[in-house]
Amino acid sequence: MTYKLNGIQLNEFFARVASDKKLYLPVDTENGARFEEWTEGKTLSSKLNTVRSAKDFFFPQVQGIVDFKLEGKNIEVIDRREEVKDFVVFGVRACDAAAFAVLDRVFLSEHVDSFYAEKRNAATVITLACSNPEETCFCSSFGIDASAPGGDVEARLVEDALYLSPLTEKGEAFVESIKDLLVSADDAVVEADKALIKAKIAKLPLASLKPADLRDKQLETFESEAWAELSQSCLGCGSCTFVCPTCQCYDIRDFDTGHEVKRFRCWDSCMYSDFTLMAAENPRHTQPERFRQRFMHKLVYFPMNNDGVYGCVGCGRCLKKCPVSLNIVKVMKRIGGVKNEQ
Amino acid sequence: MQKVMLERAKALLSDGTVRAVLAWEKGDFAYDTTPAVFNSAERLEKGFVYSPFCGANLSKYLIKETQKEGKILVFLKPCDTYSFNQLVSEHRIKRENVYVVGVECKGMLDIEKIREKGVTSLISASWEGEQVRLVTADGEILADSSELMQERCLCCKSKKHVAYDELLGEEGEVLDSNRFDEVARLEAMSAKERFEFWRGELSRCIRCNACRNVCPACSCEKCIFDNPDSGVQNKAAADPFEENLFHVIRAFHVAGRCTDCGECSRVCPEHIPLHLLNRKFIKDINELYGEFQAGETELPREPLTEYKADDVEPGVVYERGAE
Amino acid sequence: MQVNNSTGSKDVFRPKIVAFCCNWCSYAGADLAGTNRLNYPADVKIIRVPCSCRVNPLFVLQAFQRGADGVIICGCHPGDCHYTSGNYYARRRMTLLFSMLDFMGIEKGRTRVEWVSAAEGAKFADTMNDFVSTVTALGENRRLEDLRCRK
Amino acid sequence: MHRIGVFVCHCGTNIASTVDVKAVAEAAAKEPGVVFSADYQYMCSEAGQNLIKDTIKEKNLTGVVVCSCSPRMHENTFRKAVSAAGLNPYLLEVANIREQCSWIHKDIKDGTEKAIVLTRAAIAKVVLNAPLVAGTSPVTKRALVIGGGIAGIQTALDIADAGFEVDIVEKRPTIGGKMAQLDKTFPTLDCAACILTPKMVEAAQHEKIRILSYSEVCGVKGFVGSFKVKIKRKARFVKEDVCTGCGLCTEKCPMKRVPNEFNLGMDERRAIYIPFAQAVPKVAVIDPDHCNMLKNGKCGVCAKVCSVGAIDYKAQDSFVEEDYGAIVVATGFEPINIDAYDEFAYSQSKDVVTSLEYERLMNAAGPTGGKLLRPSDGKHPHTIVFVQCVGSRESDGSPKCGKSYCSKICCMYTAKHAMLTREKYPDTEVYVFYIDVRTPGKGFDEFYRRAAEQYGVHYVKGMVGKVVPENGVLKVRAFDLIAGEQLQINADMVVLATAIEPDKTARPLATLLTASMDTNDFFTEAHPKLRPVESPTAGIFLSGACQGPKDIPETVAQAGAAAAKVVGLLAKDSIVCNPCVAHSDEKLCNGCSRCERVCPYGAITYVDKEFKMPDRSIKIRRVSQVNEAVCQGCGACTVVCPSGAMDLKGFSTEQLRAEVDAICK
Repeated sequence: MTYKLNGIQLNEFFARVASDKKLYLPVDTENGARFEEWTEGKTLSSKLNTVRSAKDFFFPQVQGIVDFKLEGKNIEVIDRREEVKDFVVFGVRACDAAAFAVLDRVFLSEHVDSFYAEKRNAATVITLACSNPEETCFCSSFGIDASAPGGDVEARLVEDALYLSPLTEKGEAFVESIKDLLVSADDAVVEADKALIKAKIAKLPLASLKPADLRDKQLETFESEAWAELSQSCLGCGSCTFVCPTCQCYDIRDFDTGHEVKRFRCWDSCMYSDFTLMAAENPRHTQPERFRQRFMHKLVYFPMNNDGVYGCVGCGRCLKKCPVSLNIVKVMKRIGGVKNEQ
Repeated sequence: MQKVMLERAKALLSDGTVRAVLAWEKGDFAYDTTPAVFNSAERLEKGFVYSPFCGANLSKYLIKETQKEGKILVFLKPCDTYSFNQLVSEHRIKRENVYVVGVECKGMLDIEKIREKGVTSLISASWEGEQVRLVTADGEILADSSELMQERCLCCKSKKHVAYDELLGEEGEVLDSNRFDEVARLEAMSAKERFEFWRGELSRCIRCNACRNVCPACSCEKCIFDNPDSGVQNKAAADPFEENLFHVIRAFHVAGRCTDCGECSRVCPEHIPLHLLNRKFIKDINELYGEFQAGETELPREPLTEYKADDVEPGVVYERGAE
Repeated sequence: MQVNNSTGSKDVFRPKIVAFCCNWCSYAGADLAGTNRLNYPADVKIIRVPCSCRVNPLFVLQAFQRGADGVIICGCHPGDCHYTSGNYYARRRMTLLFSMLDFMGIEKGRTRVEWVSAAEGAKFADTMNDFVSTVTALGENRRLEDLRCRK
Repeated sequence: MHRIGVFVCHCGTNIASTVDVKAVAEAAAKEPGVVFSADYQYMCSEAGQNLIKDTIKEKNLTGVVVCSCSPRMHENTFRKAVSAAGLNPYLLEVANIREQCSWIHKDIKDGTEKAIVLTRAAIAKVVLNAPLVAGTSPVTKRALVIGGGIAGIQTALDIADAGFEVDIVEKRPTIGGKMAQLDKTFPTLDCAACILTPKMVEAAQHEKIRILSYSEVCGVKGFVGSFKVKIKRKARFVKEDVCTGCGLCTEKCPMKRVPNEFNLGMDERRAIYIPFAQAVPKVAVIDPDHCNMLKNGKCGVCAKVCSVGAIDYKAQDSFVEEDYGAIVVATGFEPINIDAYDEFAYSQSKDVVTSLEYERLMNAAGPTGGKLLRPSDGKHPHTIVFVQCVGSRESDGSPKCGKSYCSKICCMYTAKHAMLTREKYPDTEVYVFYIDVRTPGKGFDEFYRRAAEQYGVHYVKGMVGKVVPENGVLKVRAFDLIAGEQLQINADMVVLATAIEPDKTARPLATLLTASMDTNDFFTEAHPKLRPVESPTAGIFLSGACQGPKDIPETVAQAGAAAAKVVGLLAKDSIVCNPCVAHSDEKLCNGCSRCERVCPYGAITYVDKEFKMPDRSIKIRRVSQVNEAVCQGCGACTVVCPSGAMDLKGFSTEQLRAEVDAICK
């Protein structure tokens, strides 16, 4: 079932949603689009996607876990977990929505990460179809359909009109809650939009890029000589991992404030020299090894452990943000053995 | 220019002068060039590029590359040569293992500015005097270069190579740049405004360390921010204080050594104008201790390891600026 | 036990001041202030360092992080450094650091460098009195605090 | 696990009256790691010290905090006590709760709170204290004196008289230096040679002194107590141990027209020569730049006339390496080059001379045999103008490369010259142009006044603007500041009191010694007031004008002081080093040299070192090393080191950070 806003402006729609729950949506800033809480006057970004990915909603860069209070020789343990209130995220693109599925496989499988789960449960995700995909987009390489982005509610803007299709129970409930703003829409409009988007995607320069199935070639790929050459110019910074919607590694650290110790977790990056540093040793000493790990994980190990699902969603952020323009596309072309046919 | 460079590189490689060539490699798009070490003429032929998108400063890679035996050829733009000298003066680069070919630079373009202009499917960009010709799949555009250049190139400090073994193209001059204007603008603000300005900027920091890792002056074997024994190690800017700490200390550690190459701001995924912190130090050093340009020579000189008996007192800080 | 109620009441803001003093001049100057019973507020706590050049900008920032409201560094007068040149280096470093903190919008009054010789007990006390009143007027350090360290 | 003991001192009522010592002890007891905490009447008393010693043993303490008076007062007392109980003396910290707490705070609540914070800081620091052991390094009981002028000679004699061997390295063929060129000395007017040459002879004959003349220091390794010095012995072409100094060769040498440097080029010597009659060693030397035999193999007269066969045309420069425990720099001074002062017509007229040239013209052994004659025509001058401060006391950045400092000796020697001239030749009019007349020193002002008042020397305040040689007359144009009028004097001679500067060899020598210099190339002293004869670099001492302009009595005084310092050092068998020194973590060191540049003592050197990398490869890296015998522990290096490789024992980054934490808690 698809609905359409009943003759109202987007902002009225946002106001209504925000009157009930916190609503987050991409807005334009001087420094690119980013998710912000909607308040009166904020408008939806005109950009295709946000600088940082939407994973921040469920897996923030820094998450307090527990505090230890020191009083003389006594230690008191204080749980700092805060109650998570229901919220709505609007405007998530197909790639980021697909990334949630990747993260779910990590955080919601056995030994559920309760910090992640709480936030995930509290969120209603309204995706937005990509009317104008960019040349750095390659979600289709991983079977992601930017014309049907998924989430709890699938939204699309066709000639400035907002169409909403609930896909899950949460989505149905959301639509129900604002039913008075909606009217039923013609499915044909939706189908036509999908077709239009698909046609645009097919013309993108990276459209024909397809990852190779390397699940049987783990060792061969691992030992490839290409890694040394590929990683030569890698600076070892974490910008690719930190803008990546699927990177999920974290570190747990203690911060001594002088009167208490705050235990928190924060994003880690496999590009960093102290990643996987243990008491005695680090299994990966050099940048080529670390570089290899990142892409082996996304293109080989993750699919091996997750029914062929890749650890990349083709959002293209790393293509834009790598200081030296190293990225997964260049790696796929070398390692995957798949040529860009264009 | 690209052709001349390619021929020269191939010649020096084939006559054995150098064992490899450190240069830029083509990517999937016109703008995504990557620093690379080419060890054969075939690879050069296939991948070498020198375009208005070759902003990356190659000098830092020489730390690792000159540890290896034999000479490596490196192409350095004028501003890169300052970083090169600085690293040589700090004994980080083995000078005898490098063959520096200075290449002229007309300024590098900022792909994001080009995208802002609505240009898509860029195939190539080239200089035409003060203008840039952008060739796209949909046709050609002639644009004013000042609208498309990287910020650092708009206030270029020098077109002169301060170190080279060989020069290709025209040698330029040290320019009278306006690079301190923005620092001066901030200085003229009230402390509260400055505080809010920097909070706004630094709060976006994701602590990806790109600024540090790309910086030729940040070449420590182990950065204190990565060292668990330093007491300041951290992987995330978990608090506004830490954002300040990281950037102030980083700028302080490179103060007097920073050549103002501008790589930090170029690579920041969050577009934080980090170069302003470095420029503030440079401006202060110039004003308080006499004009100084790091990397101008290979001589080991820097303002923070020197002093004069009649240097200004720290109180000078309280007397300057607004509020 | 006699308790003076004029100080230490809760509603009066008492700043936390960290003073780094070089062993040879300023620390001795502080001792002399004590010997001569020259008062300055108890808010000032002194850390002894061999020379003002031992003070790393990190220490200054860390003090603010941990809740200090003002940081002062005292050393020998220029030309009188026990190690001949330490205070000259300290002078350049701190000038640049303070200028940077000012650039970041941190109140100028929270940081200071002062040269106090071993004979200047009175100057030490005067300096501390003045610094404490400056910092008290500025109030709590908010711009350079670490919220996690707040009690 | 830490086991810290805290001892809170009452200091009678000094502390206890404004600090609740019991409350401090109780608060300390609650701190992590503290196993014992007590207060006591007088911690520094024997009973107090015994309390510390006994508790260390009973409670098996790993660290001690004493809350008491300033550590400047009793840190050593308590260190000894801790050490006596078998604990490392550096595992002690003193919390200063008297001078910096009880004595300045009237309010007991304030005082107690602060005392608790200071105690916490001391506890936080002491748990991070490392046991430090003061290292020792052996002392080679020999000294090297560089420079054989009056400063070097006096230092060498004083050291040798104390029983230690001394080598004097002198770059010229003879010792004696500048003083040997002087005529009379102020203010007593006794002849320089009469007081200097006996000292030269004494040095030559002293069994503990070896004179290495015509030699230069070309390499210095090591540090205080054990220097290794490479000395270049320049080829003399005359066997030093064979030559009797008879001088026959110097009479027979056909090469007669070599400018004689001893007389500043005002007369000539031969290609083989003895610098002056009283030279030590009195041995001839061949000037290879002028000897025909050495230049083109034709001549050999000197070899023929030498009855002892001392001539050796094949001699080569040789090098010796010697060990020393201490090095004294006595490189002295030179008058500056005054080519830039063209207004005085120095290069235009032979009759414009420098004071040192005038000194030679007055000297009985000088080019004129002691008769004052004009260099141009050999006539007796009747009007002489002396110009003071030529090149001295100029403002910084003067285009003539003059000196900003006062050369100190010029006022006095000019008064001497003026007086001697008037005494010998009363028919001569003598004018002295000065900016200020500076005569501090015993008998100095009296001397100057005698010149002006009794000898009728015309002292004129003002500077000479121009000297114009015209028809054998020097027209001196000047301004009399007091009279406020322009003067023109037709002089026969003009004498320029040229500024003095350190010898040209001083700068490269300072580099070899890693001894610091000021911007004028004078060696800097370790402390301008308290350690005036020591260089900041341990084991390097300063004697004479290499440290700053000096007259003879001051030079001799400093020479003796330097010798006393050297003897004090050489008397020890080994040196105990300060254990609170810098050390570098080689794994973190980038090899950038910043620490080396800020070290005032030259304690940091760099070596290329092999490192086994985690992937088993070998990497050679340049890393810094601190010489603990030389480091004085200021910590300047720790802050310039961006990677934190450099740290200071006793005041480590971790310790200071812990103190900051504890104070701000």
